[in-house]
Amino acid sequence: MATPIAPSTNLNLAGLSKADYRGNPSTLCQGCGHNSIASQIVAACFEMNLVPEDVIKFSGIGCSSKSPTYFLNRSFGFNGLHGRMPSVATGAMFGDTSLHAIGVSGDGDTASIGMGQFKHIVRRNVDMVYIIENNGVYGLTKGQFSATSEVGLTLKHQGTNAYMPIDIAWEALVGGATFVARSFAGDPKQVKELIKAALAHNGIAVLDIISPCVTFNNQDNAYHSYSWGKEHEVALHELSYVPPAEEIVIEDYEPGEDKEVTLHDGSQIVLKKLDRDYDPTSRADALRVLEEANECNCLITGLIYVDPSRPSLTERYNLVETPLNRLTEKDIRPGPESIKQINDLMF
Amino acid sequence: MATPIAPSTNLNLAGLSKADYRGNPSTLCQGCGHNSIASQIVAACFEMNLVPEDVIKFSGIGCSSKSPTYFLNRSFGFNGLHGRMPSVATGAMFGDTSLHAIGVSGDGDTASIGMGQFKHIVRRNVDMVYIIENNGVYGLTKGQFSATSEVGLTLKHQGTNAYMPIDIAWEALVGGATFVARSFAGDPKQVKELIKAALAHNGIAVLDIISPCVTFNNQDNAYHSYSWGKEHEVALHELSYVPPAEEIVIEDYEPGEDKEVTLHDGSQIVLKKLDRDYDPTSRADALRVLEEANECNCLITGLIYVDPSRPSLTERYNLVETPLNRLTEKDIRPGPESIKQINDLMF
Amino acid sequence: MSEKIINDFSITVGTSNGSGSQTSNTTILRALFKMGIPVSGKNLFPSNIQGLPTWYTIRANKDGFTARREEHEIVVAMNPDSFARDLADVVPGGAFFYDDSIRFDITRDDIVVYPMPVKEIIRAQDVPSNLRTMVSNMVYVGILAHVIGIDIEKIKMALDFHFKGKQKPIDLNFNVIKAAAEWAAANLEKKDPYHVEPMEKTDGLIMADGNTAAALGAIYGGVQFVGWYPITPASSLAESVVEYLPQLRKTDDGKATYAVVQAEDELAAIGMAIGAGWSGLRSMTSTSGPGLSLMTEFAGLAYYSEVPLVVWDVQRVGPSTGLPTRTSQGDLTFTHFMGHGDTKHIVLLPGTVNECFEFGWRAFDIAEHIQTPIFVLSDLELGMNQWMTEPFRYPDTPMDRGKVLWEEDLAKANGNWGRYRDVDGDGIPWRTVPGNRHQTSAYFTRGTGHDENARYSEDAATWARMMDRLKKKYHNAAQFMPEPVIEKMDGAKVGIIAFGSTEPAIKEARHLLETEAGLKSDSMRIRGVPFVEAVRGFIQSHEQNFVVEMNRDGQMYQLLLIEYPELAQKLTPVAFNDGLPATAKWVKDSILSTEVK
Amino acid sequence: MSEKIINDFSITVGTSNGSGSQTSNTTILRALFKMGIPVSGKNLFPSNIQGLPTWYTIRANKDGFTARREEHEIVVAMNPDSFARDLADVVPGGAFFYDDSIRFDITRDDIVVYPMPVKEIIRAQDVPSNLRTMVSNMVYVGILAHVIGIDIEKIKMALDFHFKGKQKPIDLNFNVIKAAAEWAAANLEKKDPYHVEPMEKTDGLIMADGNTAAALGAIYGGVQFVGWYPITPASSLAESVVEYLPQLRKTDDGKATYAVVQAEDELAAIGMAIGAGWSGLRSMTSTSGPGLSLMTEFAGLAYYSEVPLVVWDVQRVGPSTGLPTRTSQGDLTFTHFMGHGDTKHIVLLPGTVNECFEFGWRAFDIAEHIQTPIFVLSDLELGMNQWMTEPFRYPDTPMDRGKVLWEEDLAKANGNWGRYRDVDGDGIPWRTVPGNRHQTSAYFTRGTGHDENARYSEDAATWARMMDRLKKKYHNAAQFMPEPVIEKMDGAKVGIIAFGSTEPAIKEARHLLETEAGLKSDSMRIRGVPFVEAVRGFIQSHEQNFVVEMNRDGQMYQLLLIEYPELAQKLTPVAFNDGLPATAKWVKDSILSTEVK
Ligand SMILES: Cc1ncc(C[n+]2csc(CCOP(=O)(O)OP(=O)(O)O)c2C)c(N)n1
Ligand SMILES: Cc1ncc(C[n+]2csc(CCOP(=O)(O)OP(=O)(O)O)c2C)c(N)n1
Ligand code: SF4
Ligand code: SF4
Ligand SMILES: [Mg+2]
Ligand SMILES: [Mg+2]
Repeated sequence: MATPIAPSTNLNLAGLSKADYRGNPSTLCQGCGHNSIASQIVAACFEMNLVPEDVIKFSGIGCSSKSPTYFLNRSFGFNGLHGRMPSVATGAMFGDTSLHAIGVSGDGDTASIGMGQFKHIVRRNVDMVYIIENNGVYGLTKGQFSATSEVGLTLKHQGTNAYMPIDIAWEALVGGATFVARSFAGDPKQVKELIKAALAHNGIAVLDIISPCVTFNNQDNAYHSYSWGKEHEVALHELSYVPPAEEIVIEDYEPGEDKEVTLHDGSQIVLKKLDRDYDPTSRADALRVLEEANECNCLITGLIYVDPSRPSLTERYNLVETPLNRLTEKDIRPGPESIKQINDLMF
Repeated sequence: MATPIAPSTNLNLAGLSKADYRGNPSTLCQGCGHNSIASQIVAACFEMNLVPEDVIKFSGIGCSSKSPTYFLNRSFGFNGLHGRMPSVATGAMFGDTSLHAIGVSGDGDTASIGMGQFKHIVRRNVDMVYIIENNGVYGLTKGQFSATSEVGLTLKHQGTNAYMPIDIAWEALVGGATFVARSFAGDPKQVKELIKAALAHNGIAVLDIISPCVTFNNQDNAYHSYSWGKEHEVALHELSYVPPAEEIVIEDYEPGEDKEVTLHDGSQIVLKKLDRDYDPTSRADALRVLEEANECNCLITGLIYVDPSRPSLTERYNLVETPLNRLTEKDIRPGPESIKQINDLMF
Repeated sequence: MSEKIINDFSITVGTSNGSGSQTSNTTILRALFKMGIPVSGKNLFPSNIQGLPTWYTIRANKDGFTARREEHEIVVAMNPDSFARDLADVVPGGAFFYDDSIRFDITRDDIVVYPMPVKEIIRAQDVPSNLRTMVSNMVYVGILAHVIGIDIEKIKMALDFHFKGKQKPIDLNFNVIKAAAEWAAANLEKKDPYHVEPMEKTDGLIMADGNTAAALGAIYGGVQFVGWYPITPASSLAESVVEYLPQLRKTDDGKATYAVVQAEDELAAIGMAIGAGWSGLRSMTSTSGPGLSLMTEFAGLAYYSEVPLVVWDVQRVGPSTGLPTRTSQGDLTFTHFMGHGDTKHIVLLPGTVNECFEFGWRAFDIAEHIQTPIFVLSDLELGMNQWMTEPFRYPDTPMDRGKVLWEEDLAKANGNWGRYRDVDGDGIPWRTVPGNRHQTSAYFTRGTGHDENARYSEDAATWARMMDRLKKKYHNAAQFMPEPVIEKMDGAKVGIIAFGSTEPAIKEARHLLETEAGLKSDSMRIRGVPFVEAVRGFIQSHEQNFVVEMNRDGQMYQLLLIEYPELAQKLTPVAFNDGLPATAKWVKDSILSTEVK
Repeated sequence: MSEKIINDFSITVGTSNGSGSQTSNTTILRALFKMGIPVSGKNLFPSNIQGLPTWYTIRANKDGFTARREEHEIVVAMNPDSFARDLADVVPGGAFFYDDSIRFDITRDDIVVYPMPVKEIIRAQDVPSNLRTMVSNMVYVGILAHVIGIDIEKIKMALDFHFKGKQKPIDLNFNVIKAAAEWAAANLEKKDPYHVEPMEKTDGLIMADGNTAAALGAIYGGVQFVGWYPITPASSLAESVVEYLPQLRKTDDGKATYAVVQAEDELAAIGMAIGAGWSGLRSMTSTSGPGLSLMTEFAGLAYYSEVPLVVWDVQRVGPSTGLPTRTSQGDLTFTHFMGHGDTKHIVLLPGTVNECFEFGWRAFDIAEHIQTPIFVLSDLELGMNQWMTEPFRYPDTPMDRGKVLWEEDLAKANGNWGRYRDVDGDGIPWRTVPGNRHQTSAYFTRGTGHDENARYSEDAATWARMMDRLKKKYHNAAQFMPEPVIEKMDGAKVGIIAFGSTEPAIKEARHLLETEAGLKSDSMRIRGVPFVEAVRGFIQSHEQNFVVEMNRDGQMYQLLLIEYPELAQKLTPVAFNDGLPATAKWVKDSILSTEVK
């Protein structure tokens, strides 16, 4: 493990204990994949030494979208409308651009009703970790097909799904996302390292995490079930996040074998090769691997694509140093002298 | 030219003259690309011997979406809401599945406000010709950026565009479209042949046609201008549509050189090789060529992808022979005897 | 032990969401119903899937009053998390049954307490471990049955019905129930006053929820297209359509005369329904508050371009996401005015499960006749809870497909028609639908200004003329609206005006007002907007009319004011919403406190 | 030749859309304004970009009446396609100027006809060929100027202003105008009665359109975030914000204190604006009917979760896409009730360009003070046409940022605060915004039920309590609403109630009613909902109140009925909309025909 976790005092470098990152007790079903992702968010933020007040949480509507209640109680949160998390987050992030954003959405929330807003937040490269807790089903409304349900999936009361599933990672990639990953709630370590890297990334980081719905879509043969995921997961690499200014001292580090991607803030993602060479900074590679995944009947996980160089949305706006929401009347109301000039223009 | 046009009587095989396919005089700007596409729709329908009453026209809102008024006056038309053509068309096509549908939308209508519905109609494979008259700008509201405007495009009053453009053909492809083409209003012959092939295709046929807005976005260096298109067009092939049961007698037919794709109804698309070998039935090829187009700074046109085998939406519903909208009370109201059974279930 | 109380009490069962207690509760409900006792069943559930407290209340009432009450005579506590609350909820003198594995100090001595050895009883049975939690809930069925006297044979019938005659689950559950009842017989001493005894008050009635009824009604209305998107409490309406269609609309060759599409959201759901309605199909969508809001732009398009379709809104508590699993009548004003510009939508207001069925088919007739969207406002209380109701009646009028011209008609007319011409003077034009092959059949539909021939128009006079015609059409529609249900008492001077699911509370409240306060009242349940003539008459003929409704702002009161400004003084709003169904007591108290004496 | 008519007529120019006549028309308008003559300029344009007939009407009126009139005294016909109509439009005795290259048989002999050799005059000038069409429109400026006596120096000033002092275009255009005027002097004989003469009635006034004014107002209000999506007639509002921000909000280092995002649609536009308002920014969006409808679900969220933001709705004709380039007051009722469930939105109603500016900034104060979305309803007439108005006044009150707690405040309070507690008894809670680093600053915002501490809640009493507080907050907001503008006549018994852009028509109509029919009237222009006390007082103090508005259904009348049922008998609706701005004559005639004598 590359990331140094806090010393045994149980406090991290921000002086906080893990409890400082907790949320309310979950009201989701026991065993729901979403719960395990929430735990990894807690762990990632703790290990990243983030201060909870520096984070904003966003979500839409769904079981998945309830998750922000279950982590980071000390962070602001906005649980908006079904499918409309992206626009709310886009506007909110202008208030104080020093904050980090973690959004949690569902496959219904993002790929059905939310498709339009999803594509456009990706295109705008809003600086945000955008997690899709993808279970191929509508949990909260009790088990209807979502846009990511696989063709041929049969659900109680719903019959058999006839439509091509939407591949969220692929959508993100083609839509111009600067960080695209896929993971599996049954692989908590990978989930955690990806969240850390995503938090460090400057711009939109889309994490498509298969997160089984144990109540409505966990049949062994269902693509979004635990057992299918466990049997079919193929990791692209073993991935570790290394904070900025850390020396890379991984026990089993073998130069030449690993690939590092340096992020905007100097931190690094270290990718240990598994079965294949994979370069996540190549869009062509990324496209190829997704087309492959489409055909191989397997769950390819890991960091699919990253471009650390594109400016994020708020960067493009060349904003003043002070957070906009701390500007005072003096900063934002033009002086009285200007009104005459303006009236002179109105002739 | 592969397609036999009607004999010199000026009547086609449906016994109609070209005038029978006309619409009202255009109220668009002189020189607008949309006008030339409307002419090609007229020509294609005429040459396909379609009966206008067998066609329904759909559109959203925009200059492009006004086009359906300018062709096929004898066809039903529904000019709906901005960005919502897909849902209206999806529902309407259940009325009588023997009808053909031609939808005309704009880049704003499809890729900005309409992104969600666009992706979902593609996924459902609604049997429809879906034309995007893509000018990289909002014409009707006077020249704002659309989601397909290229990065760096500068427009009067709007400044410079900062966002990655959305590539409509790519979106269609990744979204599971069964027919994807790109063309250029300045290449009327290709436009016409593609429309014919699209009409013959069973399922969604997405035609992303660059259609310059002469009033707001026709500067020489703009990607959606006539001059840029003329200079940068690279056709994948020379394409002809051959109706079913026609013998293929193309003057310059050279076996081995051409590729044919046979559509659902037995008609064929004949692709004459130009600079490269290109197989539009391969999704991997299609992905590759689009990624290439992204990088080569050129306008690749032609039939990018076709899969003639997937069933269309209405086919999946296993509907009765008679058009649903001609069914009578007897067909759709359960008989009186059934009410007792039902009441017995309500206990 | 106090005097026997027979067939007049409420039973509330507190369990945990997702624990499968629904089968137990409906088994009790069905058994009581089969014993001829008037009952209602209401589920109070949280907006989650598993693990949170949830309650089911059965009211049994010999006089047929089935509205919600605030009192719980019998409480069954199965959930440690709600134990304290459940215990506190029992009325003094009431009975409290609880799972004895829950550790809690019971200090109340004004109630009768029955511990239930759930685990032991189940252990003694041969229950597969994966079914144990679910079947555990049958223990209280058995014990309760014994203590209050529910006929065990009726319980068997209920199970038989529930499991559609499948012997294995019937036996499994029934054995537990029997064992529990036997345990009770052997171990419990009856100390509470509550008893059930057979009656004959449910003869000829059925029991159903409004969403199922609406779905069946739609099917009998010949529904051909449904575009929908899941949302509580409306989902089960569309899902019931899907469930019953194959059975009720069988064709010889197994082919379908309908299509149901789950859309990607509500904008698309109504968009599809509009497309289908426009193309000549009987078309509908169903949703609840947030989805309804999303349909706003399309509602305006359908209104102005005159496309028939039916929109069911099963109301829940808003604004915003609000309380998704609670009931409300809060969408009325919004729906009526839905869409920018001048709109007046037609609204149907079913008040019983039977009316859900009836409006299910009739709404299509009205929509196609008037050529406009028809909004049917049900609510969670009506849509998802169990109600006694008259059997569904087969439609008593042939389908009204409205003014549609086909090839022959156009041939006769020599093509002389215009989509938006008011040829009959009723504001309703004639239409054609795609697929009509006559050369003059086609027209162009748009949400922009258009003239009588459906041609684009920006002409001022044309616009005004079209809008006037739409208004005329709207007023004309009143004749197709269902009459209000009026009930009278001799010599009543006050009127109670209501709509929708408050029906049982109003009925009971009138009884209470008369018996407890000597106030006689007439009642009028409005069933549609625009109002029919009788509405004005009722208001006029009463000195004071209380407009009772389950929302904050008095929305029906608002619409009545707008329609009858000259009667404003005769109207008094009585409005409140906290997400729970109305009680007779609340209605009574509110009326007494605002009555002008 | 009849008697001279001085400074009292309307000039209408008929051209073709996209032909660049706008510069010519505003040049005439500005020149007249500079001569001290009260004027207004109205553009009647089609919903397309090029080639369809379009009209520009300038009304000059010495008494300051600038509403639309139905009469055209002077008509300039430049477009063959509208020639017949333009010719027919001239009042008897009026003047008709036309491009003599248009072939048309002019048979009317009750008007004065002036052919204009446009082509010849242009040919004689040195005009680059690509500018010819545009500059051709200057010919009528010159000829008209000569014939009616517009000061050529004022025309020069107008051009100078228009081209921001750039000599080349100024010269080019002015030369054409001069040449045309000279041609007129040499070749035309004045036969019509219309003359302009300098006055001093525009001293101290400015001329502007409402969208520019609203944009400037917003900037003076400190706008920090705009999320918008293009739509006629609202686009120029956001575009003007973008245009003026850099100049008015310069910082030393050139960095921005604001962000404007063109969203992908209106759902996203308001979603972004809500996010920004929530995060503590002065946030707004602007749209028109169809966009407004799309914002419905989000409007409910902002209402219930109490997020401040400002929504400008520049009204056009609905329902549906309607007439995108025509004006209306048709969104009032819808906006007030916008969203499922019980909502009552606060609405501001500017009636002059100056008020567009004032409400531009004041709306933020109200939004942040009340913590709710504020809807400002302008319209195309106000937003896109040219109006004389008082100069914009610098805000006369400091910014009201409402109840926001920062780190220090929370430290003092020991973290003892709750997002939705009503600590001050005014229904308005305190809020924090993201970026506040105090450990107790954070809260969770949601559209679902919540308690005083912003915790999720499905509790019935809590829901009702929160909704009651929102209602209280709404009623409290009345004190922040602008007072109505009341104008009186001695002894008037009838009142005229109106709002928004009908202001000039009402003013003129009152004059006509008095002088032509002897009916004295007071007027009240309402400027906001909820209504302030004075509204009730005005209605009470008049025997009959005409509620005049530009919509079909009498929407302000509806809201007044709901608020003042006891005054229903005193209210009479006068409502009509055909997309054209109100005329005084229509107001007068409607009042006289519905007056209870
Ligand atoms: C506008 C709107 N439509 C419908 C709903 C009902 N609804 C709530 S959650 C949900 C689907 C959630 O599915 P998903 O996003 O996949 O989340 P999951 O519950 O599976 O985690 C729906 C349809 C809603 N809240 N709002
Ligand atoms: C809901 C809604 N928002 C905005 C508009 C205004 N509007 C009309 S057309 C248009 C953009 C059209 O752009 P595009 O689709 O690219 O068509 P083009 O005019 O360029 O052919 C917009 C924003 C509208 N009609 N409806
Ligand atoms: S229903 Fe499914 S998604 Fe929702 S909490 Fe339960 S397991 Fe998770
Ligand atoms: S504005 Fe542009 S898109 Fe619209 S009609 Fe003119 S050229 Fe075509
Ligand atoms: Mg899901
Ligand atoms: Mg465009």
